[in-house]
Amino acid sequence: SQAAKVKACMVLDTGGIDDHSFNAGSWAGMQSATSIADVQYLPSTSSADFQPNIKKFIDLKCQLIVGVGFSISSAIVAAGKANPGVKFAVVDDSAMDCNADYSVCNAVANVKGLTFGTDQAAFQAGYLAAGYSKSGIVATYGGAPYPTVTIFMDGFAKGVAYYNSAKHKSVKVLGWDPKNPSSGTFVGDFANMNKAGQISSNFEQQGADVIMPVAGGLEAATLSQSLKSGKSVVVGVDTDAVASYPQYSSVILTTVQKGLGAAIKSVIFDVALNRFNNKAYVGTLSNNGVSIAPLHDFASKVSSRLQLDTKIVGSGVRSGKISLSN
Amino acid sequence: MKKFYNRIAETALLPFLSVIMAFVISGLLIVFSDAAVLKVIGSPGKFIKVASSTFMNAYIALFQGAFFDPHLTQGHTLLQGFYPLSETIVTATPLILAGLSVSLAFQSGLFNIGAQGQFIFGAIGASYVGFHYTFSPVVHVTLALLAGIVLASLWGGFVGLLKARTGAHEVIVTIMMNYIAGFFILWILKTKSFLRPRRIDPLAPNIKPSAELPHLLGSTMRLHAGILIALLAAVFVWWLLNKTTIGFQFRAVGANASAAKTAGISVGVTTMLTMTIAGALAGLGGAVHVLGNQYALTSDIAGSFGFDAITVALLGRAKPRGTVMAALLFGALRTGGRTMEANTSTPLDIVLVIQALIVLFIASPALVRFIFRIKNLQSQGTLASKGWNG
Amino acid sequence: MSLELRGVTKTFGSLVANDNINLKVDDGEIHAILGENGAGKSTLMNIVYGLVQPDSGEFLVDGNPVTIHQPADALAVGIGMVHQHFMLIPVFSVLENIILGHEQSTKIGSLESSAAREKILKLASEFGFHIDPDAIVENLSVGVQQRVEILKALMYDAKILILDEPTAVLTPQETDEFIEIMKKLRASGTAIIFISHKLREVKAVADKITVIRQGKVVAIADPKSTQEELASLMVGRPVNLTEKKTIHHDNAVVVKVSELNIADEVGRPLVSNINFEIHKGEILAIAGVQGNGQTELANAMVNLHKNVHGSILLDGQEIVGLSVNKSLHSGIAYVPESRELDGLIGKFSIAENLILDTHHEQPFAKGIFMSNKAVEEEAQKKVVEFDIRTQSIDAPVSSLSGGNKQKVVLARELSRPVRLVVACQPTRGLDVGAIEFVHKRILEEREAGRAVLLFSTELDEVMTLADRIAVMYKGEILSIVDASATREQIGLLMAGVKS
Amino acid sequence: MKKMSVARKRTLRFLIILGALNLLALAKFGFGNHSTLSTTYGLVLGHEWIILHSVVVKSSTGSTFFALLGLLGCGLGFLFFKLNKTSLAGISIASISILFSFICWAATGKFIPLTGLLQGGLMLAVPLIFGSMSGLLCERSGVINIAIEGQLLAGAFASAVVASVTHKTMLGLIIAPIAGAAVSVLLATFAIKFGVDQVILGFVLNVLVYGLTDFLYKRLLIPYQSTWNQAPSFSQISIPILGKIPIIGPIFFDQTIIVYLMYAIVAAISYGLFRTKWGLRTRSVGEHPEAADSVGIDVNKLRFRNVVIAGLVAGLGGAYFTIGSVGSFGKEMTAGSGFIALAALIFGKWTPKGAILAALLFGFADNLQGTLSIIGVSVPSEFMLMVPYIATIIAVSGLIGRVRAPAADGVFYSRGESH
Ligand SMILES: Nc1ncnc2c1ncn2[C@@H]1O[C@H](COP(=O)(O)OP(=O)(O)OP(=O)(O)O)[C@@H](O)[C@H]1O
Ligand SMILES: Nc1ncnc2c1ncn2[C@@H]1O[C@H](COP(=O)(O)OP(=O)(O)OP(=O)(O)O)[C@@H](O)[C@H]1O
Ligand SMILES: [Mg+2]
Ligand SMILES: [Mg+2]
Repeated sequence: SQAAKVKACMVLDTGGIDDHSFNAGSWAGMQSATSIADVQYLPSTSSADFQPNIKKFIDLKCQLIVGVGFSISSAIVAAGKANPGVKFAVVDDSAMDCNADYSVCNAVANVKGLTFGTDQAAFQAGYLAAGYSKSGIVATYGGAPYPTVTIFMDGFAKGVAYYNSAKHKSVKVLGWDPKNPSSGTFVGDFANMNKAGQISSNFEQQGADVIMPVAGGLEAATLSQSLKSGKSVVVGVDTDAVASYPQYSSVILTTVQKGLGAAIKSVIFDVALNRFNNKAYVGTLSNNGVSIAPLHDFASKVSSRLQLDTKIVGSGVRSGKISLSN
Repeated sequence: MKKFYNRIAETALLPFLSVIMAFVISGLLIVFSDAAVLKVIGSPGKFIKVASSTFMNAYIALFQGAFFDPHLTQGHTLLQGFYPLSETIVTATPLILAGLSVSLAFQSGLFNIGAQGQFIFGAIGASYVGFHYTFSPVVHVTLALLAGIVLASLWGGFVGLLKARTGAHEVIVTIMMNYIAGFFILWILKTKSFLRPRRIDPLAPNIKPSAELPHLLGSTMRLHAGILIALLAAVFVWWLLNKTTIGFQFRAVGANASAAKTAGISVGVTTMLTMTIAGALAGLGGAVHVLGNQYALTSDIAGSFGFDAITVALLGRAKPRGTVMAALLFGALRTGGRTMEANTSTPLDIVLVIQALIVLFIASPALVRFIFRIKNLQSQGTLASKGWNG
Repeated sequence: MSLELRGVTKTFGSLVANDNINLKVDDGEIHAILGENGAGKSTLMNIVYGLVQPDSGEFLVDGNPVTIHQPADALAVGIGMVHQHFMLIPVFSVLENIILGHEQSTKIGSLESSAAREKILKLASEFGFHIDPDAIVENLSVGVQQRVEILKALMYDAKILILDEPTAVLTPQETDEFIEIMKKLRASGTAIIFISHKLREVKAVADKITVIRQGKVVAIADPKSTQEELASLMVGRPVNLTEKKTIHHDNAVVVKVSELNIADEVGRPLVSNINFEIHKGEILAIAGVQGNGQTELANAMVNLHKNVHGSILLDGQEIVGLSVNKSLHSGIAYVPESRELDGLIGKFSIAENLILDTHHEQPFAKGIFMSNKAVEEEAQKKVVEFDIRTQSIDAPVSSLSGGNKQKVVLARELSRPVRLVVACQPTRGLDVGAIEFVHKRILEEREAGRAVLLFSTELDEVMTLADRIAVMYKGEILSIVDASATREQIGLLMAGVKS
Repeated sequence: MKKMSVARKRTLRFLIILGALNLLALAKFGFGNHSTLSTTYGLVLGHEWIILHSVVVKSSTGSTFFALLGLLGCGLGFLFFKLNKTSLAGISIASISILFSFICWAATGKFIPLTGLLQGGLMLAVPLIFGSMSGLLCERSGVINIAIEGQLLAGAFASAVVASVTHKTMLGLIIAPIAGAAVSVLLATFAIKFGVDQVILGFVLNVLVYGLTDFLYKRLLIPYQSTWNQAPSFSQISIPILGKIPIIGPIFFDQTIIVYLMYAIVAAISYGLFRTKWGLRTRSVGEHPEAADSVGIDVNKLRFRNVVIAGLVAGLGGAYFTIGSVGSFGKEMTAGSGFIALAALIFGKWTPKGAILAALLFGFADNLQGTLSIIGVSVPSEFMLMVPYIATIIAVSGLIGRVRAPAADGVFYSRGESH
């Protein structure tokens, strides 16, 4: 029989377990490791819950405590320093321990930061979307203007721009302009389906035929709108939308995947096999930490030329030939 | 002496029975939504066993998580067992302050749904002074608290001004202002002055250590001086309402605005002042929350404190002492709910149900009287709000 | 139809409002019920009408027992009632008010009211009313509203009609007309129970008088008894119905009101072109039927009303535009029309109510700190001085009886330095004893050289106290007459007839 | 001038502000607009008959035109004001003109789908209209309803669960009103039978429904999503002929069954409240319960019934969130609509027409905000998101001021205990 299982615990961000985004994705990673780990999570209703939730898990003798979201990072770092015997990881933050004026930041021995260059995959998706669009207009919107949200929108818009310069086209992006990052189209929260559906419909009226919602569960509203109107297709985010919403597979072009699950699973394995390290993990196209999902239903609808080009763009980003920084 | 106990028993009976009923009903909900219980629902013997253990485990965990957990004493001092109690108080602290805000407004005949927004502005003010400036500890804390109070009282006072000048109903205005405050903090956290150096996450820098509220029981417990501030604020509200001319005017306008006006009290000024002080109290809640244990401002800093505060004030019948007690109860439920969820995977959202039921039962002594067939059940006089025409 | 009540008892807590009352009203009889305030008249009638449940007692209609649990039961056996407090919905039209509860619908479910409209017009002309069925009730004068109430009761062929103080808001002329209507109804076989404080009316119309005191029937009196006899039956002791007054002549003008206009929120005029003066030691009474702008004028005197233009000079100083607080402190004592709504804070203690106006001043407060001791001392003093009957100065004011509530208001308002007393309906709803007290206080203020502006709808009160009488009609002062004017003269003015 | 009432002053002040704004618009958006680009207004949305595909106006010309029209509106308003008549028409023209003058400027070189903008406004207003109708029914009967949010949420939850389990949207549509009514039964029982303060009660019921749905959602809907929370949803039905009318058709007659039901309910309530026996009685118990009682109306029974009906209406509105659009339920997905609906009711002064207009105004502001952010107005998105809420505050404090609810709204009635 096997050795005793690792006890791995996760403190969620305020979005909750059903956010169809980083909480859900991270938790899926935890669950995929149940062969070697006992897993458990606690939700947070606000940032005030972070510290007590972490403390609870320390009391419950968790060996690995994973925190989701950048805002839990400092609480995890503090807990890490106070509890050297416990391993910690943070999703979406590099989890550095900084001095008072944030001029010097160091990693903590038992804390691992997991971050994701989602803009790389979104870039690829933007390229694909621009190539797929027949109207020459694509769109993206967010739930609320958080950096973890806008990074998707940014990559997407840059991917479109790259397509334009490469193919001498002028595909437009609605909802986000990398040059003017203070404005953009947002629902205002991650709960208002009605508004999200309406925003999608507004995009369609402006002629957009590819829409990327970066709004957790509100994705469903856009999928539903697309399916009903038949005027657009959707680029999902985080986890393969075809898996989460099989009923909408006919309008899911692809998904900008964030490999949360795999990253977390590997941290759990590291702890189980006693090879945990605090080296920051950055998910990129190169290490498959971020990627675009298979085209599923659209494999036959997207020209093989575009499919190939998209792959080439991916390798360009991977190798650094294509830079996203401007 | 005997009389004294009798009186306590009489006045405590209604709240006690209400709490019991709320727990029983929520317990049934916990039991009948549990997969393990539903599986054995066919065989009565097993069912009773599984159901009762589900019920008991949930509530034992709730209690342990809120007051005293013997597991925590293993290898530590007995005091560590009371860690949950410290957490309960920490959670209750901002609730007390925000609850006082709603209570004070209630006493003056206003329904302040805006504690949420006021809380946010208090947090913003305290955070900014806390991370941006450097002072000696006592001065720094004081200034940070003051900054929060001032911002929030302006935000709250604006509602009073609108009501006094234009008659706009405070319920609508405060609901709208909460949304606006929510978007405002989102925006301000992305401005240069609030971003951490070289970061883009909407997360303000930690406040300087000199602005932190001191811990009361050493570093292992999070109990901080905020509770003293909250209790002081409760005493202040009591004093203000009962011992000062301002409080006299508040209560007069709250009890009968038209008579107050006839006797020469300016209802408009009173309304503005009430909302200003109410704003200050909720803002102090936000400030204490930041300086006490959050240290960094986040966009969800207010959580649901501003809304819970309303339930707290209703349960506390808008009296300072009642508000403190109600906030402690809610703090206990929230804190205990965490352990309940961690130990028994009962979603802690059940706490909301318990809270709602308690308030509901306390507000309707007639029902409790009817259920328990108690004729002379004492009720402390239920709270009455003013309708739209008030 | 005849109605008999047997052994009706009703208690409110420890208060026995009706104590084993027996009453018999015969076919075609006008049966008056007389009793001072709080005697239990309305309670008894509300019981008959099913609005209040008795503790015990039974009803017989034409000798047969009936059960009445709710108004619908009373209506079913043919009992109609005109309530002391209007049971009209202000925002409804006359027609809507009258058909409410008896609606007819068309096949598609909409209201069918043409039959009702016809019947209203027919009934109205029968009794000589002028009523527009589509007028909104809140825009009607109270006299007309009273007619709507009566029409409501007549519409559905009440055989027994209960009239609870129907004449309280009518002018003397309207009252006379009303008495004629009652007689007509009697002639058509309707039994009427008529409640009133006004002894003249009762004597004029009643066939039989039942006197109730403290919930008990104390006498069945003959309408031929004198007013004094009836009054002492009501009160239980001999009463002196007229006050003595000594005429003062002092020329100094205390208040001079000129060209005063008051408008409502949307700018419609409520009160126009008011001019009058009050001298030292003079009582000017403003008479008139309720709702002719008296409330607004009274409010304007202390700047409780917003849209006021014109001038009010108090000892030569303009007070229009001051705050309420400043107005009060410039030397005006203000007794509002409704002591429950505007005069007192029911939840507050007697002591607190006594300092509502001065709570922020020495000795009750230093800065913002209030001194409980000073507040209590003041209360102790005032309770004695004004004979406020209470167990404790800390008792909530709502626990006091009406008369004692009014004493609290008076005690507070007269505790400041006063040059002008504005008293609005100061004895409304009070019993004879309390009325005596209030009148005495008002006359004392006059003796002390203060100007008094008295608003009253009670003609008797006005005639008794005033040195001069101004009659208001539709927002204007029609005329200012001497105290020697006759009831008839004033009555005509109240009805808007300028001689 | 001197003898002006508060309300008239407010009107005048409003006219002056509007005039100034229109002048500003004329200067900034009209003459100050040197762009040579045009703004395109799209008029076609779906499959309606096409008369005019779109209207193209030169941005500066459009802005100038609308600003001038707005000034005309102000003038008209002032004229009526002087004549002591209502200036509402003038004010409306002036307000709408400012808006369009702004849009012409902001959307320079862009496309504004006018029909879609209006249709979207309606769609966002649908739950608000349902909610405010629920509030209307309760408050006209004298029971304050703060629990609209809870009623909507209960309806949304129940319809999603039932439609998921049975795979039948129709069953979801039937259960939603029942769930809303269940909340109402609590409201009615505690308010009418036990005399609990209605503001407190409504608030607490919202907390209760939030708690219950959150709890059950986590306990059942998330773990067993495929059975419990994967509901089918209704699709739009275009009404023959009506749906083809340009502009009007796609806005009003290409909707789901829930929206059509809403039209029916709104019509029934507007008619019923003012034209039927039920309506007369309902209004009477909301204004003066003693009077209603004295003519034999069972006040509390009628109140109880109306509160339950109100629950049915709001519950149905809740279904719009789930089976009316995406199918599945999301935690706290009503996102405060119940409170906005309440505000609309008060803003609309407790009349069906007013409440609907207020709801539409909010919906429109919300959608305009979305549309402007899409075409790229360089205002921080957070401030754009505030627009509908700020608009509500301005409207409530600038336009309507003190409100007058039904006289007995929130007042417990028990025979013989009052007065
Ligand atoms: N609902 C009630 N609860 C408690 N006490 C009541 C109630 N209604 C009446 N009373 C009391 O019962 C007594 C009789 O009141 P009632 O209204 O019958 O007097 P009335 O003779 O009609 O007086 P008035 O001449 O002022 O109309 C009064 O003391 C009154 O305060
Ligand atoms: N609605 C009520 N509820 C409870 N008690 C009441 C109510 N109305 C009156 N009372 C009580 O009934 C008693 C008589 O009240 P009421 O106002 O009728 O007095 P009154 O006989 O008119 O006296 P006064 O001569 O001072 O006016 C008081 O003690 C009062 O507390
Ligand atoms: Mg009395
Ligand atoms: Mg009476």
